[in-house]
Amino acid sequence: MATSVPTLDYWAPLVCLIAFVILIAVTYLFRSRGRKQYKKGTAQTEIFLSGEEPPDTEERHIRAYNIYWGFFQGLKRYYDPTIKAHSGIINDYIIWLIALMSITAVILTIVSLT
Amino acid sequence: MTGSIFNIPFLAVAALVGIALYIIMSQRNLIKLVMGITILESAVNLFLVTLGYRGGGVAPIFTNAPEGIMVLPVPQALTLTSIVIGVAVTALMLSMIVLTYRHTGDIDAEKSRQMKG
Amino acid sequence: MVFLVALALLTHPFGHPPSQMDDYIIENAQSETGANNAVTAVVFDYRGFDTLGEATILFTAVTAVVMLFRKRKGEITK
Amino acid sequence: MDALVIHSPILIIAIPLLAAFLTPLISKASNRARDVLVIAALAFTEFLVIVLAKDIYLTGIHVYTLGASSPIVTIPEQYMVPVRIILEVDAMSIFAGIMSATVCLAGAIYSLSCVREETGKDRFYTLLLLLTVGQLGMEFTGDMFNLFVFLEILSISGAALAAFRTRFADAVEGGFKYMVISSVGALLVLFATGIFYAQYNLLNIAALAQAMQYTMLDKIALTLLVIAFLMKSGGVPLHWWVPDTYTPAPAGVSPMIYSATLACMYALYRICFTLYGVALNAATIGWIVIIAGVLSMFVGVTMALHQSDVKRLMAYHVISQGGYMLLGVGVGLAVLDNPEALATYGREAISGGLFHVINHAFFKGLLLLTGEALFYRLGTRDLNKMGGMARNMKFTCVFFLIGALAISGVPPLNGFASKLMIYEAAYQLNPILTIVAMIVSIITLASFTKVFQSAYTGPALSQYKDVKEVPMSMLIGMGILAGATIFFSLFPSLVVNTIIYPAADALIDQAAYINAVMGGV
Amino acid sequence: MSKIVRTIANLLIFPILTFGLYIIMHGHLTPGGGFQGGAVFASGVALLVVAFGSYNIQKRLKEHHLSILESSGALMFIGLAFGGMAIVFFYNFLVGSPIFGRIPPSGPNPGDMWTGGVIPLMNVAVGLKVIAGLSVIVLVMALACSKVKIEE
Repeated sequence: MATSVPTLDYWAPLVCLIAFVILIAVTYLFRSRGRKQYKKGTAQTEIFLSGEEPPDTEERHIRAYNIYWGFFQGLKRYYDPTIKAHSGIINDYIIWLIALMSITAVILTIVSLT
Repeated sequence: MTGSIFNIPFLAVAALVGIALYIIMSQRNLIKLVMGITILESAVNLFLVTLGYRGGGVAPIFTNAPEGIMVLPVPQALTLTSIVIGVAVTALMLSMIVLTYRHTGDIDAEKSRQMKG
Repeated sequence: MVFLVALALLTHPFGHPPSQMDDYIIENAQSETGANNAVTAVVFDYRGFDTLGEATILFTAVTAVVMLFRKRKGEITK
Repeated sequence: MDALVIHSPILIIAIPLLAAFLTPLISKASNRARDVLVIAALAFTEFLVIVLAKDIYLTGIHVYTLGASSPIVTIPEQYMVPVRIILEVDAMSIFAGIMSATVCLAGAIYSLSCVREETGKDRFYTLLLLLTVGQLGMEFTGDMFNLFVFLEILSISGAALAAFRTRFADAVEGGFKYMVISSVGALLVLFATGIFYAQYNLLNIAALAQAMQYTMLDKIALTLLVIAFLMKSGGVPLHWWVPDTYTPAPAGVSPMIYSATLACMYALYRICFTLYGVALNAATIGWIVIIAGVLSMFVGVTMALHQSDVKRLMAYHVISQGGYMLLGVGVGLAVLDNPEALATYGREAISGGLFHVINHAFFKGLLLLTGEALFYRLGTRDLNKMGGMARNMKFTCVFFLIGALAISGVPPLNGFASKLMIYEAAYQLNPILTIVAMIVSIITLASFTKVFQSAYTGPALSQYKDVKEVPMSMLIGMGILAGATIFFSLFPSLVVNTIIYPAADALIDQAAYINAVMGGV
Repeated sequence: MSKIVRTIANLLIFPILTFGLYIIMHGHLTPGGGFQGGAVFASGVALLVVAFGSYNIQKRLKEHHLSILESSGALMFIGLAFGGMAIVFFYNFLVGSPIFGRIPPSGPNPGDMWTGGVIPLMNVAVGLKVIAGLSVIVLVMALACSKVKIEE
């Protein structure tokens, strides 16, 4: 591990871009070979929900608070104290500052003593 | 007086810093918070001015100056600059407190906050 | 923390500062800038750029205060 | 042309400053003239920065002594130490300068239409120019006290701009918090400056670096400086002010406050590498910076995932991506006194961190602008109330996608290139760092998927039927940053070789910085 | 405020303003300078605000006039700095010239008004700026806190 190749010597975005374009072209090729049977404006393009009425347009949109609900639930033990720490009180910010400053000073002192 | 253990000005600086930090940490009233910052600023200014003192020195101004060594001029200039900066900062913070009071009817850091989490 | 700072400061001698930079200013302030007041010479000549910055800060603060209390269209919304 | 290059370090600072002083007078005459003046001053500054950058890459460090008999006389004749204020511009400074000038130009153009409805625009533009001055001054100065002065200019104008929309209570609160935090931080810097002055009777960074003995007092000064600048650059656990300040700030200003944050990060690096340099206990400080970086990445991104306010979400990403920069440069700092490791991966790590700085300045600026575009048209920042905006705001959506993919490190965009550099280098110091960085990158993508899904996709909502695309100048502002992002994506090795490696080398090479002022005394 | 305060303020205001101007003009010879003198002058304005109420003062002393004055002070300052641009920014180009160009003898001396190069001019510029700036701050903050609502 005496020398290492600079990372960007083997990272070529243009190649990546070309590969991406080729992939899109291939995808399009596959897609264009498909059959075009459906007609617009008929029941073929409407939502089918086990025969029930689909909900309104407004309600069909999944709002932001639904997303990653399980993730937050699973990490509740991490999230609860973290959100609580973001109290929005300016004094707390300064207390953190002073505390971190003291810790850093102590670490620096100890390191230099040994 | 030179080289003695009791460097009173530095002790004063340390005391002022301590008072100021205590105020900033403990007082929820925003005006008191600004007072704390102002005291911290005074501590730093005192520190700067103290650095330039030479025992028995006179002010570094030559107009009709008495004989003798002169104290260092640079810390005085720095302090001058930092005092004006302090005035500007304090004025801005106080204006913001006035606006906060108009909006929320309170100048307590906890009761007047809008954003958290 | 404060204690640490105080302790460190106490070890620093008071009244005998090192003065390589300031000696130059005290010696040459009159001949270079023509001002009798060495502090003013420092403020406006040797460290004039700081003073420009300081004036800018005052200007900024005035602008900011006037901006904060400017006349608004309509009422304050909470 | 020659004189222009010689004087350009000061002109870059003085021209926006002159324009800022002129703005209140000009705007009495005509608003049109004021807009032209602001944009012209910033464009000319950008031009000067590029001219100066070209010269620096060819000939090396530029020094400019203010008030001396010649710009290059740094030390008075027959004397040992510099007395006057010296501007010192090396590759690292000009790198930060390019970033600041570009972001500020884009922000100003975006602001032209963004604040059209507000009152007090004269003051707004004055403060905007002053914010630019503060950043450029901090980046170019070679003097501790001058650094403090510009830090204050930057803080005051930034706080005032954050509070610009005074009709909202949260704007005032954000501005106040920023002001308190910055004034405490700036006082710590001033205290540290006082400590240096007490010991060495010097204020010049290069001269101080030469005289540095790393005594007990120096360690305290180091603590004060590192913590103050860490706070100003939004590192965890001192990041609390970032979301509060960024959320209510008007749009054109958020990227500028962001580049101001990066200017503070520049100051942090300058202090660690140049002021202390070889005297520094590099491993300790390096690991402190690395730990702050890793914490920033993780806490920032997890909190961002939880937000429902679109600008607050992006503000938490500011913290999280700031962690990458701290990690990259911290890895380099930790191996500073180990020449072999420095050559193997330290330089690469620093370059990765710096590359991420400039990349992130562009695409996060872009993202903040798109977030504000939504607010401009919809009147809300709440993601829960949005939906289907891609139908109404096509260009904004495209710009958002570019920014979001770049920030999540999706190849072939530039975020991937810089993150790759950081991963590779950090892996050689400690594999855990890379693993955390990758996880954070994934969560970043997840959180921007959330924004994209809830704001841009979905069926058209009835209350936003008449929403139109944002005005032209806002699109131009976003376009500049998007163009820069794409350019950096397509030619990363060109960019890295031209501006990043010189900047990293300038950081490492403390002796050159000292010599430019002290002349080998 | 009461009549006593107003009378005393009327008496004191001119000495205060004169003293402020004196400090500004003699900044290069005696302790003081643009900032200090400007602050003294602005404290006179603050005295007027306290004695007569911000509303009455504001009728005579319009804040946008003051901000024009402030901008011109700042422009004058940066203009003087640009004046040395032929050599270097902030170069003291007036030393040796007929205006304020004399050089005093080294060491203690009685002081000569026509010394200091650009320094006296810069003092005046900064003085103007500080006078206008601090007055605006005092006035605007007093107006903002006063019961008389004149903005909205």
